[in-house]
Amino acid sequence: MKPLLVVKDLTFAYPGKPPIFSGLNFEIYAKEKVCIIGKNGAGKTTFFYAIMGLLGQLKGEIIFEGKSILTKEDLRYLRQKVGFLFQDPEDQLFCPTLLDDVLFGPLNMGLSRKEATDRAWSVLKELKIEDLAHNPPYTLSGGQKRLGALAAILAMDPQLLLLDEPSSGLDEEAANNLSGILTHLDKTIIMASHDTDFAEEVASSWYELSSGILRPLHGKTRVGI
Amino acid sequence: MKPLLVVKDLTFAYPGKPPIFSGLNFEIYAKEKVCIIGKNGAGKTTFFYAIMGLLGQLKGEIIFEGKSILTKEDLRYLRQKVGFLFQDPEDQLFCPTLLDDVLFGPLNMGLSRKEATDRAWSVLKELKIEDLAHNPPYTLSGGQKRLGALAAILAMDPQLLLLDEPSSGLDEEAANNLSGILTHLDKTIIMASHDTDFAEEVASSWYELSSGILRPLHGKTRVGI
Amino acid sequence: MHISEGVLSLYPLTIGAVGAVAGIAAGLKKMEIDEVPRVGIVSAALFVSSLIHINVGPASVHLLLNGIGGLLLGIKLFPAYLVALFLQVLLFQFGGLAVLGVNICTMAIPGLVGGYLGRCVIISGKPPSLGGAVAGGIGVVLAALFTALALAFSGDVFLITAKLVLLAHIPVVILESLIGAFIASFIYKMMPSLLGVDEK
Amino acid sequence: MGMINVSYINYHSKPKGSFLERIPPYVKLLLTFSVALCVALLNSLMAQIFLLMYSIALVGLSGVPVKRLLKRLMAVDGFVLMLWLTLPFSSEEGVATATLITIRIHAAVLAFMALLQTTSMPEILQALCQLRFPSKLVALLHFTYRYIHVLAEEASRIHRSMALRGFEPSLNLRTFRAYGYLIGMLLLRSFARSQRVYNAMLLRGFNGTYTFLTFKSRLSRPDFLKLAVLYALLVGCLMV
Ligand SMILES: Nc1ncnc2c1ncn2[C@@H]1O[C@H](COP(=O)(O)OP(=O)(O)OP(=O)(O)O)[C@@H](O)[C@H]1O
Ligand SMILES: Nc1ncnc2c1ncn2[C@@H]1O[C@H](COP(=O)(O)OP(=O)(O)OP(=O)(O)O)[C@@H](O)[C@H]1O
Ligand SMILES: [Mg+2]
Ligand SMILES: [Mg+2]
Repeated sequence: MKPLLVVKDLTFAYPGKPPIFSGLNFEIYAKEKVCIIGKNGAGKTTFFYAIMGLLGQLKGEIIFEGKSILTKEDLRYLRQKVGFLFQDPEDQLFCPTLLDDVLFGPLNMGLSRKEATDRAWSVLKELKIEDLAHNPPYTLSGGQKRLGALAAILAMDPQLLLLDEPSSGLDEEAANNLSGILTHLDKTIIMASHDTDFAEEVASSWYELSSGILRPLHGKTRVGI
Repeated sequence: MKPLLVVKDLTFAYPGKPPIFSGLNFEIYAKEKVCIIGKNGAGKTTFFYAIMGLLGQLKGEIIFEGKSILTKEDLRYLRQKVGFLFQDPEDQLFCPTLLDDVLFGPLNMGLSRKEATDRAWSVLKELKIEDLAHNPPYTLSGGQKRLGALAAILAMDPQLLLLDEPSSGLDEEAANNLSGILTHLDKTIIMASHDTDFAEEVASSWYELSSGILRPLHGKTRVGI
Repeated sequence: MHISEGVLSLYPLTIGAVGAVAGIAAGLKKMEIDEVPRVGIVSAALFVSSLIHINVGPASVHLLLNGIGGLLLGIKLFPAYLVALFLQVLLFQFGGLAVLGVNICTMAIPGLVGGYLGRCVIISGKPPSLGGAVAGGIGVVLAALFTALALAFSGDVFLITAKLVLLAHIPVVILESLIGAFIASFIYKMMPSLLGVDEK
Repeated sequence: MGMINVSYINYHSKPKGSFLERIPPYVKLLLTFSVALCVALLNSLMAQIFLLMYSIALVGLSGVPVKRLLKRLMAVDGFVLMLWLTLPFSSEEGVATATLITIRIHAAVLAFMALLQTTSMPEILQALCQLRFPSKLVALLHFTYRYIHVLAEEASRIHRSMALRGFEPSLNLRTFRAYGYLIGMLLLRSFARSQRVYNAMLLRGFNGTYTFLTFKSRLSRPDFLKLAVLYALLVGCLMV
């Protein structure tokens, strides 16, 4: 079986700053759930940006479903198939109501209003937030916002989810609820988290991002990092 | 000995919403360090606003150092003696440089430039961020911003600290550094946190905020909430 | 929209400076000291939004948003533009110091008028999106007109340039009214108090 | 795509150690304004050529990297090009006017770069205070500047999230609606933020006076002499 996503020899630096990645390699197979840990500023968020093609020019190769991402068309396909949950869900909810937000992606993909609406409701129900559909997103609580942003992404039916600190700011109940949802979700997941308890629930393997490369962590060695 | 702060029969609702507090009572003695937990939207941040007099009209009584806060004069005194660390430090650093930010409070309290500057530097040194003094706040990292905001508050030499999710978004090293500082700080502390590992380091007793009242948690019962 | 340093003649420069000083003085008088963070942050938001480039066919247009600014800030739009345009000189060397007055007037007066009319529309009970469209559209129309006038007053050589300025802004007017409509209805839904009208 | 480049509005990195970097900010601000007035008001070609050379000399004293300089000039030269495409066809003096304006614009931009890029934002705020600008205005400038970065980053994150959900700008209503939401959201959130910032100020004892300016600079004698020469030269251009 081929890996779902391969990142090869990734090298990148923000202008005028020391390099964040220097020849980073990574691969993930379908249905795997991995967690990336690393210090503040290690580059976890930047790594996700790189995969999503948000950094502009970078050295290295991103291979999705065995195909190297080269053209704009490839990138559009990748962005449809990979859902990215931001560190701050606030940035991901920009429509007047949550339902509008969940509809935004499917409509852009060219679905009809009817299909898009059906899909939106089924996702909202899956995450048990259908009651909130008509609320303006900024009146939602932290946990509700996170679930709302997740719904907006799942509505595009991605195969791979990139989750940037999905549990930050959530209370224990919301965090448990979310980890339950993620564990049972039939998707491939890469997440970045400082919250080891949460990540342990969801992830089966671990990587550490430091000094520009991703290193797999085995067994218990990750404790204390 | 009298408690340092007493909150009596606090009742409050945001306009057009169900009440957040309904007859809440709370007291804390000098040098105590307590942690408040509660779900997203339970009202932890609002509780801090209430103590600091930022909510406008509310029912109930705030008693600081045995004196009920009634006049504007009382409120000014309380605001000098109680330091409030916001959930988002970005909102708390609004001056051209970090040093200006740390000076802002002391100068407003009427200290001379010389005294204020001495105090600012000693706080910056205590938190080990004196190298950053001349940096504009927006160039700081998340953890540095948090420490910077803390410095700005400590420079006013408050007796009581209200900390709203002080560890959120920090990596383990930064969080450990902060919890070390807070543990050794000779102040009274009330903090709200979802991060139980962090809070355990700092706090000695626990309260849960739910359905409008604060309930003390004893021993291990808090686990699992 | 801004005119570079060294283009205009003494006459428009003087009128612009006098108008700007008067507007700024009025705005500062109206602005309480505790409103400063709010006006500053809204002005930053307008500054940032006007850096967003929107692709219209082959061309890339950037919004002025002076009408929406007028809707939100009223007369305080003058100090807000002083600051925003001064920052443009500092950061990008766009515009200049001697023409600052003209540039402030060409943005703030139209914004003020557009915002005022837009608010009238909303208060009279018509849909807020119509108010936003009025504010956005009139803001741009007048701003283009003022810029063209300032150029025309600086000498006959600038007549063609002035006409070009007017022509170039026709698509911007349409774009800005459309986006203004969406902005206003968005804000009206979420926080009507920002538009100076109460809920219901 | 309509992304906002945030690094573009960075302003805290100024060249270190040059003469212009050392002289007091308020003097620089006054000099900038004087140059701007001369550029705008003097009509003789000779005077403008003199001013252009004066600005080039200022650039030499400033230590601003040539690369940055050229980048800025390129941005301005788009406008100059437009003038050259229109003015010569408007009247007989068209070419002469276009030449004059080209020189003026370059003189102004070079002088602004030399004088303003060597002054940090805190110094500019301090200078405005020393020049007795109303404190409300200085504070307003400060707040606008302080939160431009925060908001620009917010805007580009929202924009990114729109791109990731398949948004591609084109000429249709859906595009305009999306931009309307983006800007509306930005305004709404900045309003909420301004409330929190004001609260933070209140809690630190804010009582209506802004007192946050800590910079000091002192002029050495040789520097003072150089400065006098700079001013004398500028007066000289009035005589040309
Ligand atoms: N747009 C940008 N321009 C320049 N530097 C940036 C930019 N965004 C991030 N950086 C820098 O790149 C580094 C990596 O940032 P990144 O956000 O990827 O870290 P992170 O691992 O996600 O950290 P955290 O745990 O705090 O979320 C940091 O040093 C940061 O300051
Ligand atoms: N300015 C406001 N206007 C109206 N409602 C508000 C306002 N601020 C907060 N609320 C509501 O009040 C409730 C309590 O909010 P608060 O921020 O105090 O919760 P919290 O316990 O701090 O939550 P979190 O753990 O997410 O920080 C929430 O339901 C929130 O939606
Ligand atoms: Mg991150
Ligand atoms: Mg809170």
